[in-house]
Amino acid sequence: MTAEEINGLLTNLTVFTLAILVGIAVISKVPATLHTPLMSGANSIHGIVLVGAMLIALAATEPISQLVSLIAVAFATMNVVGGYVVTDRMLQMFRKKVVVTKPAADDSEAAS
Amino acid sequence: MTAEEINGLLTNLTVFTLAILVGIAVISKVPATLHTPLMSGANSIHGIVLVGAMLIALAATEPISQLVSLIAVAFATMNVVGGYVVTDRMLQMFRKKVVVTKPAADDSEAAS
Amino acid sequence: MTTLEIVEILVRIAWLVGAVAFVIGLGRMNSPATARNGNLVSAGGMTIAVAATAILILARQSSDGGFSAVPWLIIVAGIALGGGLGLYTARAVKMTAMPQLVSLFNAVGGGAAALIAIDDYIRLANAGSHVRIDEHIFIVLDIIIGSITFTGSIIASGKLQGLIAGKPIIVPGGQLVTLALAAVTVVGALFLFATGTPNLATMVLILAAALIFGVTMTLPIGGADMPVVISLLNSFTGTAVAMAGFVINNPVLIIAGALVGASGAILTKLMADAMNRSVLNIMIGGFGGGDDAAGAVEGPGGSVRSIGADDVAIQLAYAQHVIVVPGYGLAVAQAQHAVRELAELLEERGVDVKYAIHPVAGRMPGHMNVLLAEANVPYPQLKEMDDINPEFARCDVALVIGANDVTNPAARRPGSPVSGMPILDVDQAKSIVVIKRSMGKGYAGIDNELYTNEKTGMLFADAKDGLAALTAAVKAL
Amino acid sequence: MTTLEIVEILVRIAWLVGAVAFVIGLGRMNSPATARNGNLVSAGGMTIAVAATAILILARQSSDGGFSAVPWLIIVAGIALGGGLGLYTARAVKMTAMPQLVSLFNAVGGGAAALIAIDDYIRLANAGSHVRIDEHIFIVLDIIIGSITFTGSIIASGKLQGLIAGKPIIVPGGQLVTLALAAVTVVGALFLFATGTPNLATMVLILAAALIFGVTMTLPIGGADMPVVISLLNSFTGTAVAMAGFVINNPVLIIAGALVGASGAILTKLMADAMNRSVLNIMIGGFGGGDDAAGAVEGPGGSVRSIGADDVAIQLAYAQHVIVVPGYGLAVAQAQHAVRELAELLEERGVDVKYAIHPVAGRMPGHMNVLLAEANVPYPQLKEMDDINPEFARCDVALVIGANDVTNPAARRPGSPVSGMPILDVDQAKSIVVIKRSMGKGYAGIDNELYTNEKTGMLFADAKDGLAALTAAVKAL
Ligand SMILES: NC(=O)c1ccc[n+]([C@@H]2O[C@H](COP(=O)([O-])OP(=O)(O)OC[C@H]3O[C@@H](n4cnc5c(N)ncnc54)[C@H](OP(=O)(O)O)[C@@H]3O)[C@@H](O)[C@H]2O)c1
Ligand SMILES: NC(=O)c1ccc[n+]([C@@H]2O[C@H](COP(=O)([O-])OP(=O)(O)OC[C@H]3O[C@@H](n4cnc5c(N)ncnc54)[C@H](OP(=O)(O)O)[C@@H]3O)[C@@H](O)[C@H]2O)c1
Repeated sequence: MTAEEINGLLTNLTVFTLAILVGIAVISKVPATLHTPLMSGANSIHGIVLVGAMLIALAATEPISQLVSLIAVAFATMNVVGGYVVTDRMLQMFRKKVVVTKPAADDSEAAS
Repeated sequence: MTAEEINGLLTNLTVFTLAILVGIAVISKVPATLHTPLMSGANSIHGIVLVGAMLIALAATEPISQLVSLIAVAFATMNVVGGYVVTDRMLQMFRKKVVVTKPAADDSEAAS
Repeated sequence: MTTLEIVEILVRIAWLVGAVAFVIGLGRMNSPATARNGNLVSAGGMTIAVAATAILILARQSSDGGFSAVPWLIIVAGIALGGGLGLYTARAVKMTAMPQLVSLFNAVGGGAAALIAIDDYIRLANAGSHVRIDEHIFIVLDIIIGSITFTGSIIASGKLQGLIAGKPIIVPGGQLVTLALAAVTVVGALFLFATGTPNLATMVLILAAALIFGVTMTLPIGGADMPVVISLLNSFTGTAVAMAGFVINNPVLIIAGALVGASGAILTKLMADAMNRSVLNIMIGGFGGGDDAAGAVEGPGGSVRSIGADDVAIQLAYAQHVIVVPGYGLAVAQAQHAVRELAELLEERGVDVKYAIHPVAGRMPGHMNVLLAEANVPYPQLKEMDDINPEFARCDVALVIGANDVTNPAARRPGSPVSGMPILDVDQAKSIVVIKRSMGKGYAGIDNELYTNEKTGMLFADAKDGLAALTAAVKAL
Repeated sequence: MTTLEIVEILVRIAWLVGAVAFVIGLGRMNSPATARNGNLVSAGGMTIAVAATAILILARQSSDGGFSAVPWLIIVAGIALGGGLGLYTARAVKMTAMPQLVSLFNAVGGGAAALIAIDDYIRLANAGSHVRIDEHIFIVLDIIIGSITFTGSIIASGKLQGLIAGKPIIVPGGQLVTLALAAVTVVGALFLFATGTPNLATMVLILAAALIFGVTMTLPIGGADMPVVISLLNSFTGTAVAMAGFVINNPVLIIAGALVGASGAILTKLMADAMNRSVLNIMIGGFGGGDDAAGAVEGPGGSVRSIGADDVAIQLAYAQHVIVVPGYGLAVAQAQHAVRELAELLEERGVDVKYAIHPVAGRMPGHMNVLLAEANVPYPQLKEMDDINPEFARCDVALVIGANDVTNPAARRPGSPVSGMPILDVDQAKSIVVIKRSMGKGYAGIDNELYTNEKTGMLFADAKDGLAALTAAVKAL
């Protein structure tokens, strides 16, 4: 490896390290209730692999590469679309609770 | 600017952005009591400018550059050394409190 | 600068914007109030990144001498296929089946990451040129981690769905097989690094070993531990995606992958902590795993009082304060609507009803919140463990529905598998009613002395049927 | 690869390790239990980064044809000078003078960052070559931000030290001067960017304008707002260091600088929030600023009861519960040891003594904690505002020492400068004793109706003298 290649690698490693630090710092104190939606939200984010899949589709000339990239694009899109939609559905529950039911709860509180 | 120069700049900007995100995420919920030591601790960290000052001292050939880099090294070192020492002194207070005085407090609690 | 160079620069900036949106989105998902908005921010970042990539592909094609249809066919077909499937399943799935679906999405994400490295390696093999050691390492890591995630997540999903037996499947000598597979991948990888020439046969061997390893790693783990395993595999996928980023030298894959890899790891630890287990302990497998785990044969140590629905209805209807303690059985029986109905009926009669939510009741963190929210149970009635525990002493009836371990007083003594886990202080209530089908054990596979407490009446029934009977009986009063 | 190339790579890795240590260290400073260790981790990272740089310099010299003494002379002399000064002042400073020292360290840090850009620009000017627009931007930003920090921090330090009048210094037409200076820097910078040729004269103009701007920006701000200003300037220095990193293309400067820039900005906001102010509002200056702010002329709206030390001593000695409310005056009078002595004396007599710590009592967040900790007041006796407020109703004597605004009931009504600030509920106590020198006002410059409350007795004295008198009187009982 040339010094230049190593420097490129080091730059990528720097970015990688910083992103890890961000990941650790951002998930500091999550209420247990949100563990599942948060896992699902993080799950959608790695759907970013779709960008990679699209780029290898561009470069694919051999049939085998084309097949591989087709599957990769389909897989990644399923991850992205399904991930965000299912996370939104989970979180909708949390919101609906507060908004729809607050007055009802107050009533029952007052009644009891 | 050539595309290559811009790419180098973009890499630096990526690192800069990620470091900002880390900085924001890391100072999430600080108890007010720690604001001052934390400010002091962050203050020491930017003493890293010492690295830059040392590097310009290496490159300094003109007398004016040599003077500038001497002042820069002195300034930066003062920032580093003073910063860490004074922060440690502040934080020492917080620790001593808990360790030294816990039993005494229990006594008084029991007595009252 | 050429147009392409300008586009490449703008696309890199767009990717960075996308990555920042992921971080902000994830940060906002830390609190219930901003969580949904956070998910939208993250989705917005994804849209920007993907759209920018499409523009980049167009620009590269036109600078290469014009538009070519085949890549676009692949991309559009793939997006239509995957997007349609993802959208349909995400919309159609029932609330309780969400964890297994998340696991499936994780599987395909890991699969896509592995495929990127596989494609890259095929190209290198066709070219036959020397492979740089760092390229080789990232390719091998991507393939191994991505493949393990792919099969592992599918097995985890199958276990949660009940397609594969939830209890730990212990194959004789299974540990040896797993070890052998690990050895194959390591030796194969070292061989590739040493030679530096692309070798498809070795890579296929590594790929196969990793795929099987994903299965043998996940099979021995009890179904109840699956949420932690899914979270761990989620973190793996993030890492695999980061590796894919190194392979094709793409910063947004590196950033987003590392972000998920790290936050997923922390989340896994938090989830394991909430169950008073260590991640290692879970991965080694074999503990618990359903209603008929080992050791579940001895009978309870005292006599049990059975009680009828009519009796319970009277107790409930004339109580001042009732605390409902939902557990895994409520989720299994899909009785969340039934319990809300009963609670509403009681409230009409002036009874104060609250729900005691244990952090690890059910089989995933937040399981009870999500379940009861689906049935529109008013949010303020859901009480966290620490808030509700002091109230048990003042409540007239504690109605335990399909919960077992989270109420077991054995947790307060050392020496039992649940020792040290904080529990709901159900035994402080003036009267206790437990709805479950039998004297069957819970996840930890141990007896619950709450059932032999003299204040306790057992209403043996499926949770849904039992609640329906109670509702009918209260109405008839 | 040459030796130099290998060293360069290893040094980059060491710098990255240093940067990670900064992040971990800062993260650990989030909680009192790990804070001191966090500071050590951060210092360790700094040591690694600096040592690696020294090695890098050696390697570059030897590949350039051998060791040269001059750079080492500069470095060693600079480190000895700066390190000695830093160590001495940091060791010698009194607890209460720490904020102004931190501000001084911040000033030199900002100055060093500006000097790096200045040096770079001198070199470019000597070479006379074209300056790339991005280089030009970073150099100008570094010089402007670094210079503002340098002079601004010195003024802030001087105000806290009392060398410069603490009250807002409003020069007629001062706003105009500040605007003119800003205009000079902006126009000068745009001129440089447009021409693209290094122009020392313009740069000197910009530098001078920025240096003066730092002074005129800070002078009009009241001394009491200085902690927030220092925090803001701290964030500025971080940004300047990051800019210096762009100028000399050094990743560790970029990372560490951005880290401090961002975390400093958040911290500034948190500190301003704790005082119920906005950062903008503070920077515009003119509000409050000491004992004789505008509006402090009218007398109190009711009659005041003065009380003697002997009377107070009797009240205290025969009380069951006493709550001490320390404020800025306690710090000014350096009466922390005196108060601990009195408290110990009372405790020997069986009185239960607690300290009510308001988050913004004094002139910096945590001021009271640090001050009382210095005097070895037992930590468990220090109570945060929310914890102690319900206890005032049950306490026999509330002893207010040099605190004013944080006890002012006017905060509960709209329309006063302190409106909305949460206060200590001192007026709930059965009896109130206030030690201060006069009817002088506090930071907000408004009357305190607590003093005209019929339960209140005023003990007019310097805090230290007053406490000494009380201690003597209690002993004499
Ligand atoms: N939440 C998480 O993240 C998570 C993840 C993994 C493991 N765990 C573990 O899971 C356990 C959760 O405790 P838990 O109290 O909720 O559940 P549990 O201890 O697993 O007990 C569930 C009980 O529900 C009963 N049940 C099953 N199906 C039923 C039905 N259709 N109708 C009525 N009852 C039914 C079962 O008894 P019968 O057979 O007699 O009906 C069983 O004893 C803890 O040990 C926890 O550590 C939690
Ligand atoms: N903590 C922070 O971060 C921070 C930062 C900036 C501003 N502030 C502001 O500062 C104020 C703090 O409130 P505070 O109640 O602590 O102080 P304060 O309202 O400023 O009042 C201090 C009082 O102490 C008295 N005093 C001064 N020197 C004294 C001495 N030697 N002996 C005895 N008494 C003396 C003064 O009255 P006499 O002259 O009559 O003695 C004065 O009224 C708040 O308004 C807060 O918003 C706080």
